[in-house]
Parts: sequence; C-alpha cells; structure tokens
Amino acid sequence: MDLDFSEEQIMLRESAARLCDDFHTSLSVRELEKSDTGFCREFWCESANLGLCGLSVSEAYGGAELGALETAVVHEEIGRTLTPSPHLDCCVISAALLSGAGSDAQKTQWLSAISSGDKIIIPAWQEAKAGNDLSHISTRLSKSDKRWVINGKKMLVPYANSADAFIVLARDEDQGTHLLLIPADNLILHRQANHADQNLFSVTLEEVDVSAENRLSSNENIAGCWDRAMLKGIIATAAQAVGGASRILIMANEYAKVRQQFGKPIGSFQSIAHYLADRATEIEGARYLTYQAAWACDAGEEWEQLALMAKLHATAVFRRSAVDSVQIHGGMGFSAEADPQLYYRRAKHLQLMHWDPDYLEHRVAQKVFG
Amino acid sequence: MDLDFSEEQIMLRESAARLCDDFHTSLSVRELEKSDTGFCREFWCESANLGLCGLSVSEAYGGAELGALETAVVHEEIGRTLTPSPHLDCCVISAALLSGAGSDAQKTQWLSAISSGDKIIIPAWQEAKAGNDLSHISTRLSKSDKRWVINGKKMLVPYANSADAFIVLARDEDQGTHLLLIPADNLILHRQANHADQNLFSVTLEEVDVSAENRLSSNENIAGCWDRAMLKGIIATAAQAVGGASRILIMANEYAKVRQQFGKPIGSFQSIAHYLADRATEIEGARYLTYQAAWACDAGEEWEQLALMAKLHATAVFRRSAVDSVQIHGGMGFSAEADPQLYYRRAKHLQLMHWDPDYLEHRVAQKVFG
Amino acid sequence: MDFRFSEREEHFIAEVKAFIEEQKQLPGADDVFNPNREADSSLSDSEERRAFNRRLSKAGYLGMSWGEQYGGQGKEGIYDYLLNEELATVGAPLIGKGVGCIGKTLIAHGSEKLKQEFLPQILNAEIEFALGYSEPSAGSDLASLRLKADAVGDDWVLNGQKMWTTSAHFADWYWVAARTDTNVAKHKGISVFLVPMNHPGLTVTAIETMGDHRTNQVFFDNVTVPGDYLVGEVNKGWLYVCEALDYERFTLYTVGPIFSKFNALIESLKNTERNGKPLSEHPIIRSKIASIAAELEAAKMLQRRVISAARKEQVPTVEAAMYKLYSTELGRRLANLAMDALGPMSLLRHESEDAPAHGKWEHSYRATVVDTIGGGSSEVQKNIIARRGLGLPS
Amino acid sequence: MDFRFSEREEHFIAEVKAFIEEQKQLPGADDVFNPNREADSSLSDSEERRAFNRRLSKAGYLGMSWGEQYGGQGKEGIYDYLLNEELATVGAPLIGKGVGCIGKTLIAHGSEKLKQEFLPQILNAEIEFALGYSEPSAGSDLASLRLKADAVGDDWVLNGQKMWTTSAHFADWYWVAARTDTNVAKHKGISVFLVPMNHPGLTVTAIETMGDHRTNQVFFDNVTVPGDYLVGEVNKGWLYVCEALDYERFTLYTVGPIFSKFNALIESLKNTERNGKPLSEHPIIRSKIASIAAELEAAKMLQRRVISAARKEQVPTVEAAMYKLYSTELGRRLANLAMDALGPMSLLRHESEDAPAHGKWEHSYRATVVDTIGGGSSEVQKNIIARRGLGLPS
Repeated sequence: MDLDFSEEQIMLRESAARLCDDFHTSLSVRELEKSDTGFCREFWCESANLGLCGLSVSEAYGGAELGALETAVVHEEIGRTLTPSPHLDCCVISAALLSGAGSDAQKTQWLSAISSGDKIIIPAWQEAKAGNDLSHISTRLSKSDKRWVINGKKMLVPYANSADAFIVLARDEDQGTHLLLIPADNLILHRQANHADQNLFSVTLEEVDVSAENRLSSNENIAGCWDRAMLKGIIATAAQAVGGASRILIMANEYAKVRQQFGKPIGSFQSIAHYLADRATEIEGARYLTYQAAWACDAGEEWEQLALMAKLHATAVFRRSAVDSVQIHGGMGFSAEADPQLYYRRAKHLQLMHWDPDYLEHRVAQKVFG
Repeated sequence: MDLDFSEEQIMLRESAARLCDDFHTSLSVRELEKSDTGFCREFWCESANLGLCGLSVSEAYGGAELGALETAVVHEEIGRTLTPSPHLDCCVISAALLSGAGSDAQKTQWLSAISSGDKIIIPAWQEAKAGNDLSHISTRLSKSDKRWVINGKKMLVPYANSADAFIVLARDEDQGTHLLLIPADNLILHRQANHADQNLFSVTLEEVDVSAENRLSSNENIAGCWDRAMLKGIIATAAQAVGGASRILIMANEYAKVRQQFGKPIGSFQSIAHYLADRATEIEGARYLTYQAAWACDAGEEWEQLALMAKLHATAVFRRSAVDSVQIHGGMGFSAEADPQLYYRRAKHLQLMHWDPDYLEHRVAQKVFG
Repeated sequence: MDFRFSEREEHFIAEVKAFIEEQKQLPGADDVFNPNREADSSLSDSEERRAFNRRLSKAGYLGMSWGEQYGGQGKEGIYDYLLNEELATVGAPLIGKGVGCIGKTLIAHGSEKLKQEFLPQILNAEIEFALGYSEPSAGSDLASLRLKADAVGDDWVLNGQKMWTTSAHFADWYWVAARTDTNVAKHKGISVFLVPMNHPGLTVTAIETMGDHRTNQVFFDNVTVPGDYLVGEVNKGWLYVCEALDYERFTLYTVGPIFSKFNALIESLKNTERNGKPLSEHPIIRSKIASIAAELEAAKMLQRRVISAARKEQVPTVEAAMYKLYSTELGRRLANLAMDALGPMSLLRHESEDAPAHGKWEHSYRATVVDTIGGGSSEVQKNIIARRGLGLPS
Repeated sequence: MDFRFSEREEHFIAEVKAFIEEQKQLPGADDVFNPNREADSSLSDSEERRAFNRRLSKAGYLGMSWGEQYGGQGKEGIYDYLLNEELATVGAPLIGKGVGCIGKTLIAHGSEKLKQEFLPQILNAEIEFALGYSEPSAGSDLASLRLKADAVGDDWVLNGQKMWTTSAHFADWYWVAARTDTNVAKHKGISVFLVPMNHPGLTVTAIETMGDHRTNQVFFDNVTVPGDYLVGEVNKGWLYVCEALDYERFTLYTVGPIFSKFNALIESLKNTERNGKPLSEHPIIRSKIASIAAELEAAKMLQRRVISAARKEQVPTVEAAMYKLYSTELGRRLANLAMDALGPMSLLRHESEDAPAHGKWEHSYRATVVDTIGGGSSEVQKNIIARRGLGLPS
C-alpha cells in the first residue's frame, strides 16, 4: 500500500498547476464566464504543447498514453483553479469513445487531432426529458428515403460553439444505441445561460445526414463503450470537485485565521472551527476515494463502482464545503467580487452535470444489491 | 390567533403532570421496563379517577368528551416523564375506533369500561411483512364450515398481556377491511423483547370464532374509520415526542451549565451551545406543529396532513435531540444508570411505532402532490 | 388556542388581497409584484415600486400602528404584519424601515424638528432610507463599528466607511450609526445620525452579489452633519439600534414567500418529466418533499411564536432568532432540493428558454445564501438562543 | 500509488485468515468470534477469549513489532494492523493494550525490573490490563485528573477514583495515571503506576451501559504501590500517555467491522419483505444505501491515510482524528438507517425470535453511542483537526 504519487505524477501535477495558474486568476475566470468561447484558446494551445490534450490517448495517435490517475491529477488542478476548458469532454470522454469504438481511420483522423489540440470533439448526449440512462434518449437515427438521418435536441452541450464535431448519442427504432460523429457545421446551437456561467448550448439536429464514416461502430457494445467513457469522465469530475473543495476550504481557513470579530480571529470560535474540521475530514476521504477509483481503473481492478461513488461523494463534499466556506466568509461570501461565489456555483454545476446524484445513487445501488 | 392554552387546559396539564410525576421517577420507569405488565396499575386507576382514561370518550359513556388538544396536553406529560401505559392504544385509538364504528351495545359495554379504567382494549394491527397501509394485511377473516373465523399473527402489540380484548385489523378474501373486537382469552401471546423495553407481544389468532357482536361495523367505511383513529393516535404520539424531547434537552442544558471541562462549563463551548440551540429551535417548531394538528382536528379544520407531519417531524426532532443530549452527557450519556439512555431508546421507539417515517412520508407526499 | 386570525384580521387580509389584485392590473405590475426576487423583493428600488408605495400610503396602509398624533391609526402591530405577509407572498415591496424602526425611533426619541421633517414624508411614502450599520470590520460584532463622528462646533463631521448598505444607491436619507466617543466601552460611544444620501462627502460604490442584487459600500469623506440631525441623545445609539428589533417585532418575519416557493416547486415537479414520468411520481423525490413539507409547517409555527409573543407586548428576541435561524436554513435546503430534484436542467438560468421553472431555482440557490449571513448570521442567532433562551454561559 | 497490500502482506493476511478458520472449529468459538458485539468485541473478557489469546501467542502473533531482544520479531507495525483487521472483522478480541501502549511504553521507559516482570507475561498472553485514565471530572479534559499519589517512604499511596475503566472487572493489572505533584501545571504533575487489580484497597463497581457492555468505576482507598511500580520517571506520565498514540498508531483503527455490518445489512434488506417486495427493491432505501456505501468507502480511505502515515514513521495525529471522527459518526448513521429501513420490526431485540437480523440493529443503535464519546469525543477530534491540522487558533 502506497498512497504517494510517483515522481512523474508529481511533475505532471506541478506542470498542470503552473499552466492552470498562469492562465486562470480569479479575474480571468470571471472574464471567461462572460466570454463567447468560455475558455482560453492560448491555454488550450499550451495544454496541447505540454501533452495534456493527448494525456490519455494512445501513443500511436500522438498521445501520452497515461492513465486515469494522471487524468485525475490534472483535473484536480483544473478544479482547484476553476479552469474552464473542453478537456473533460473532449480529451477524456470523446477520446475514450473514439479509442473504444472508432475505426482506425476515425482514430487516425480524430484522436490525433485531439492530441495535437487541433480539433475539439464534444459528446452531445443529454436531453431535457431523459435521465442519465440510455433508455429514454429520444434523438433518433432513422431511415428516410434510403438515407440515414438523425433528429433530436441535445442539451447542456459544453463548448459547442468551439466544437469541430460532436459525438451524438442516439437510438434507432429498435432501441439500439449509436454514437455518431457529426461535424459541427449546419447544426443549430442556442446558448444556454447557466448557474456557473459555463459555456453550454442546446444542439438541434434536424434531418442531419449520417453515413458510415460518421458512425463509431468498431465496438459491438456501443452502450458499454459509452458507459466506460462516462465512467472515466466522472472520475475526472470527482477530481475537479476535490480540487475545488480543497481550494475553497483553504480560503475559508485562511480567512478564519485573519478575520477578527469580538476581538478574536473567527477561527477560534468552535462553530467556525468545527465546520472547517468536518469539511477537511470529508475532503480527505473524497480525495483518496477519487484516487482509488482512478488507480483501480489503471490497475485493472474493479473500478466502475468506485468511479460512481467518487463522483457522488466528492461533488457532495465540494458542495458542502462551498456552502460552509461561503458562510464563514460572511458578507464576502456572497459578494460577486470575492472568490467564494465562484466555487459555490461551480460546485453545484459539477454535482449535476455528467451524471447527477439521482442517477449515481441508482447505479451504485444496482451494484450493491447485485 | 392565540397560542395559549385555556385555564382548563392548563389545569389538565398540571394534573396530568402531577399524576405522571408521582408514579414515574426515572427509577420506577426502569423497573417498569423490566416488569411483567410494563405499566403501573395504580397509576392506571388514578388516571381513570382523574378522568384521563375517558378523556376523549363521549359523556354518554362516562367520558369527558374533550378534544385532541387535551389529549396532546396529557401525552406531552406522558412523553416528558416516559410514563408507560396503554393510554395511547386503549383510550385514544381504540376509543376512536369504538366511537367511530361500534354499535350502541358495543359502545355501552366497552367505551364505558374504557372510561372507567376497568377494561383495556388494544388494537392489534401490525404485521411482520405488511407496511402501514392496509393493502398487505394478511390476517384473514374467512368462512369455514359456515362459521366466520379469523387467522393471523399480529406483531408489536402493546400491553397485550393486560388487554381484555383486542381490536383486530383483518381483511376478507375480497380485500374488505374489518375491525373485530376479540376477547383476549385463548389467544397466543409471545413477549417481544424490544429496544425501549416496552411491553410488546405477538398475538397469534388461530381459527378464532367471530360472531356479529365481535364486529365493529356500524360505519360503512371501516378503512376510513381506522385511518382517522390512527391519525388521532399519531397526534398523541407526536405530543409524547415533544414532551420527551423537551425534557431530555433540558437535562442536557442543565448538565452543560454545571459540567466543567478545561476550567469552564461545557455549555460555554459553542460546539455544545449550538447543538442545544439547534435542537431547542426544532423542538419549538415541532411542539406548535403538534398543537396545531390537534387544534385543527378539534376545530373542524383540515387536520389529517398536519397530524401526519406532526408525527413525522416531532419524532425526528426527538430522535435528534436525544442523540445530541446523549453526546453532551458524555460518559453519563451511555451509562445505563443515568437517564439520557431512557430517552434515547424511547425516541427511536416512538419514531418507528404507530406509522413509521417511510409511511408518513408516503402519506404526506400523497396529499402534497394531490 | 386558535391558529386562525380573528374575523377582523381576516377581513383586513381580504381587503389587502383585493387591493393587491387591483394593483396588479396597473401598468408596471410585473416590476412591483415579483415573487422570483427572493429576499430583496422587499425593497422599493424602482420608480414603479415607489409609486406602488405611494398608492399603499393613499390607501391608508402606512403607519397603521403609529399613534394618531403622528398621523397614524393607532392599530395593533399585527396589521403591519398581516399587510407585509400579503405583500411578501406576491413579491411586492414591504412596509419597512420608514414606518418601522426609523419612524418609531424618531417617535420615541427624536426631536420635534426631526419628527416634523420626517414623519409626514414617511407616511406619504415620499422618502426611502438606507440603514448604515455594518462596516468592513464590524459584521457579526456590530458594536465594534469605527465610522467616526467628531464634534466640530454645533456640527458633526463623519469620516470612515460603511459596508453592505443595501439601499444606498436609491435611498434619499441615510440612517447611520457612528462612533462619537472612543474612550468608553464600545457599546457606549455610538450615536445615530440622519444624513442626506446626496451629501457631496458620500461616495456610494456598488457591490454586486452572487444573488444578482446590488448592495453597496459607502465612504464618508468629511461629511458634515448639523447637530440637530443627531437622533435622540449622543452616545445612546446602541440602545436605539437594539430597540429597533422591538419596533419591528411584527413586521420583519414573513413566512408567505417560502410557501409560495414550495407550491411553485410542487407545480414544477408535476409538470416536468424524466424518463416518461413526471418528477412528482419519483418515490425518492416524493419522500424528500414530504420531509421538507413538514419542516415548512414547523417554520410557520416558529413564525407564529414570534407574532404571538409580539402581540402580547413581549420583545420576541429568542423567538425571532429561532425563526430566522430555522427558516433561512430551510430556504437554502429547499433551493438545493429543488435543483437536485429537477436535475441537470435546473442549472439553466432564467435567460435560457429551456430553463425549468424559468430558472427560479438556480437563482434561489444563489440568492438564499445571503439569508443565513445578513441580518445576523445563523451563528449569531444560535448564540442568542443559547445565551438568552437557554441561559448558557458565554 | 497502490491501494493493494504487498504480496508479503497479502500472504500474511491469508495466513491469518486460515488461522482464524481453524480456530473457528474449536469449542467456544461462538464466544471468541462474535461480530455482533460492536466495539467491545475487542476485549478479552471471557475465559474462552483469553484462551484464544494464548493460542494467538503460540502461533507467534503477539509482539510481532517488538524488538527481538524483548522476545518480539522486529516486524513492521503494519502486521499488527493487518492481524487486528482480520480479528476485528470476525469480532474476535484484538491484540491491544498489552503488546501495544503498555508493552511499548515499558520497553521505551520502564525499568529492567518492570520489563522482566511484564514483557514475557504479555507475550504469552498471561496477563490482561485495564487502563485508568478517565475520572468523574476528567473526561475530554484528561489532564485535569485528580487521583492522588502521595510518596510515603519508598512507596506511593493512591487515593481517589477512576471512571469508565472498561476492563477493570477482568483485568489482572491496572495501568493508572495519578497526580504526583499538585504544585505544577496540570500536565506536569502526572505519573503512571502499575497496580495489581486484586489490591485490597481497590473497589471495582460495575457501570452498566446502554450498549449492554459493562464498564467500571474504581475506588482507591489507601492503595500502597511500591516505588518500583511507578513507570519510568515521576511526573512524566502525561508524556507517556500521549506517546501511547504513537505506539498504537497502526492498531487502533480497523475498518473491517463496519464493512461487515454493511454487508450484513444488505443481506437483511434482500431477505426482508414489505408489502410483497424485498426491502432491497424499495427506491428510497436503495438511494440511502448508495449514499452511505460511498461514505463507507470514504471512511476506508481515511483509515488508509492513518496506516500510510504510520508506515512512514509519522505520528498520524490528525489522520487518526479524522478517521475516528468520520467512522464513528458513520457507524451511528448506519445503525439509524438500518432501523429505519427495516421498519418497526427492527425494534425487536435479539431475544425475540421475530427480530429481523437477530436484533443486530437495535443493538447497534444503542452500542454505537459510545463510539462518538469514548476514546476522545467527536468534539475533541474536531478540535485536534482544527488546531493541529488546520492551524486554527484556540
């Protein structure tokens, strides 16, 4: 048993931290919240240069072929700094989908472009009335006049206005699941203003033509491929939550040491100190739960349940940490100019996006009860 | 709007309090937990003398014909002192069942005997595998050789070894609901050791003969009659929880004022003080919610939903108050000789008996969502 | 015991409801009646809302509980409460500081001059006030405020800073506490002043909040205040500030808005589908809604205890602390439960057409944050309950 | 990073498991292996359990981490932990005070005489100890203990009272902290003594607990202790008591028992029907179980942090406080969830044949109470985390 990172992992963390810090002060995070693209292109280029875009991509396609633990390390730093970027959707989930179900041609074309940072590919899967399982996905792949077309409306699609292509989750009339790589041209995007001011869009597909080369179909079990890609994605989300929770708690802790009321630092009052102690405890549990899920994925151990638990627990812990930290900051906690509110909103965003607690509990229970 | 009790109600409280205190020191409560009957016969006689047994019974049958609010007042004192007695089951629920569905002859015979304290009648309704709604009650009223017989096994029946008769909840083959007043002779009782050391039994009915005079059938809607009687019962349970919660919180509060650690009373530490403040707040909410349910019942206002909420909330609050109070008492909290443990166990008992949170939530939601 | 209002009170409520219905027909009603505004809906921060206040005044709803000699109606305080409850439920501006703590403090302690100048303007809704108590280093510990007022001849000269003054950007007058004596215990050196908000020495700077409402910091640069705009006696300010709770014991604590929110949530759950079934039929959501429904009713009871004590001429300090603590925490939990129940789509803001419940809950989740901090944080309320209610040592 | 144990460690675990399986075949195994006993299952409070300890000793499982010069095996502390984890999971007595804090303190600070007298007896499982720290007025504030030890010639005479001494009624020796100097800061006047439990001046009185396990108060009436039974140096007792955490940093914190309980609950939910459906199919129960399953895994991670720090020769003070706080609160919540899920029938005790899960949960609901109080209450743990972990001022 060894809970330490390797030297390489520590170096990776340091370089990811430096990169995130360089581009993302709380000021620039605020600006990005209001920007058109929602993320910083320069940061993205630098990420690619540092090999972060191809972190989990096979070396054959220009990636670093590293594991879920390395991805978690990077995403912890992303979460700590509130760095907005398509990394999760493009470089974790889409990369896993392409690796798992793409043809050689698709991999060569698209995985390489992900690694190099040249193309952004975003999964478009969520719908207004479907939960997170596939059974109620209403986007339809159907035959119309001998050609295959796809119709549907996807919601909460991140960075859609920067995407070169979408991987669209659809079902056919026989309830078969399909993943379709659809170029971004000619799709109808509507910006969706949201809680954490992240870059989100609805994507409407109207009679969009689909040919064989659009299909990810080299894997017979598309639903399983989708599931594994999302499971990898939620480990990264959990890591973001851990990073965010740690950071906001440190801020609250520092504030509690310097802020004086009644002639004493407020951190000397048990009410404040015990909030911090409780949350610090939860964060360490969530942190290693997340590492364990990532490690298990890489080590070939049972990892799916750990991934589900990590996302469920870490985002809940981030939420509670953000709530308490805002409370400890008092007036500064709800001021738009101060930073706690950024974490407060991001926490709820992470909790509900990429499989929400309702669905995660459903999945965890499924496994627990067999 | 007037949240004060009338002079009569205050006098009733004082007399109930005196009676409960006279017979129920924490020492005698402990002895009763181990006794055969589980309650004090002398106390019961005195209750009857003071008119408490017939509190809610019509004057025509020797009762005081008072309302749910008066019952709540008495049960708050019962809860405060942990007084064990068949009052809830016999004088609230059975009395309501007989009033609602008994024939004149049954009322004359049994309601009068309840008022006078001469007879104890206990509803036997709970079953091992049925929830709290009626649909899965497996005790069967059926015809066998031209006679009606009843078969089944009831669980958690309070004071069954002191009961003169049971009101047995049963269903026939067509799912019709029946309430059958069955004399206690010849039924098979098994004592059921339990968490709060209350007097509970399983009651087995094997081919027990049922004639017309056993049936409570003057009301066509037996299920509705059962429901209203239970709803009255749970208001009284909520009141017990409020009484118990207040008492254990006062004990913890007094302890926190005198117990010294680190040179100060522990109540001067915010961690302890804030537990107490939170619970004190919840208790006042639960208290008036309970009063409101009782008052609404008496005033002919919508009361059912309030009754469900009062039981759900007040017993949850009692539980939390007991947990925190035990914690504040430290070692004394888990010592059998000290009193907090008595409240700790009783709190969980009240929460699960007479409709548990799962069922109460189900019912509240039914009404909320229409 | 009777949980109903009296016939006279019910009659009054019906009257207010009818008045509101009428007012809803007038132009600008969307701005006046806005239940999605959360706690800041109590403010008269727009021309439409000020106009509504003037109509409230014309209809005789301002100063109901003031003595007749001051132009009031000598009614019991409960009527102020009943009015506010109706106004709060529909998201209209409340009758607040003017007829409440400021007017009543002036009546009790103000000079003839101040009474004659301000009371009629308050009754006619011609004036809006801002309250200046908090400072950067005086939050929960209000008595440690530092804004300095130096006596210079007959005048006072104020220098320093106030923080979190919600109404500073639209108010006409500033009711401000300042330190007039630094040589005594901190509670004993505070006085209250009335300063015109347009005083050239005042600089008002916006603080935007996560809940989308604006609050302000106010800088005082040699703000000269004539001696007769010091309220009551010098160095008695802390007393007046504390007494204010007494004056507002009826009006501050409404429970209608959280019930409106709950009802709106129930409607949303019925009208939103997931996996082919309305959310209202999902057992886990039903269970959580049931629990919180009971807690809502408990919150209402805590509110009833406040007005019940108030109507017996008691100062409901502990009752108010309990209600404030419980209801504001409940409001936050309700917003969180609503977002979880509505799922990821609940992240969408009002501006997005796809937002369930028009983005009400993501806004509520941001806006309710202020409720457990402002007006005495939850921790301060617990201290009040522990010390004054439970007699615990400090 | 690797969350697995090493091959050697896994081999050791397998060996222990095999040993336990063997032992389960012996008479008296029901008493030795009793996972329903909650936290007090760690005690060797019966003849059967002491006999098991002697077999543990014979098999070489005692003193594994002691130096070879003291009869130990010089193994890493992790093996003590791995052994205890397996023992705890099946509800067997743990290797504890003897080879842990007492033996190691004697090794570090004890005289030759005490080493020679006690160490072999500990290794051979011939001796059981009771720890005497708490007193009626020294609970969370242990350093304020008052049991007085007066020097009389070469002897010490002890007078006063200890409280909550769990093992006093079956132990052979009492490891007891007493005040040897009243004129110095309270931490600096404490010494540790070894007193035979059958000393005529000791009176042991039972305290029964809500969790059905016995603890004791112990009265000292002129208990004369020869000078050479004072451990180490006079007035250094507080140091030794604090160091004990260091010595037990591996062994005290097992996580197996709560996983066993969770698994037992899952089985019960599958096997218990309500309204014609197993409880495991009720959505609300499933949702709650899923949440707590994740929290259980988080607790395990906090435990892993303790042993990970310990194995790097660090004293895991904050890590241990975090695990103790989180896991004991979790244990209480698990018991409560189990009772709620199983419904009213879960009120039935073990003695009732109708009790679901043989009454395990109503017992657990009573017994887990002690976990958040004893061994440093949750509040004490939070203070440790806040001050030592987060650097907050006191």
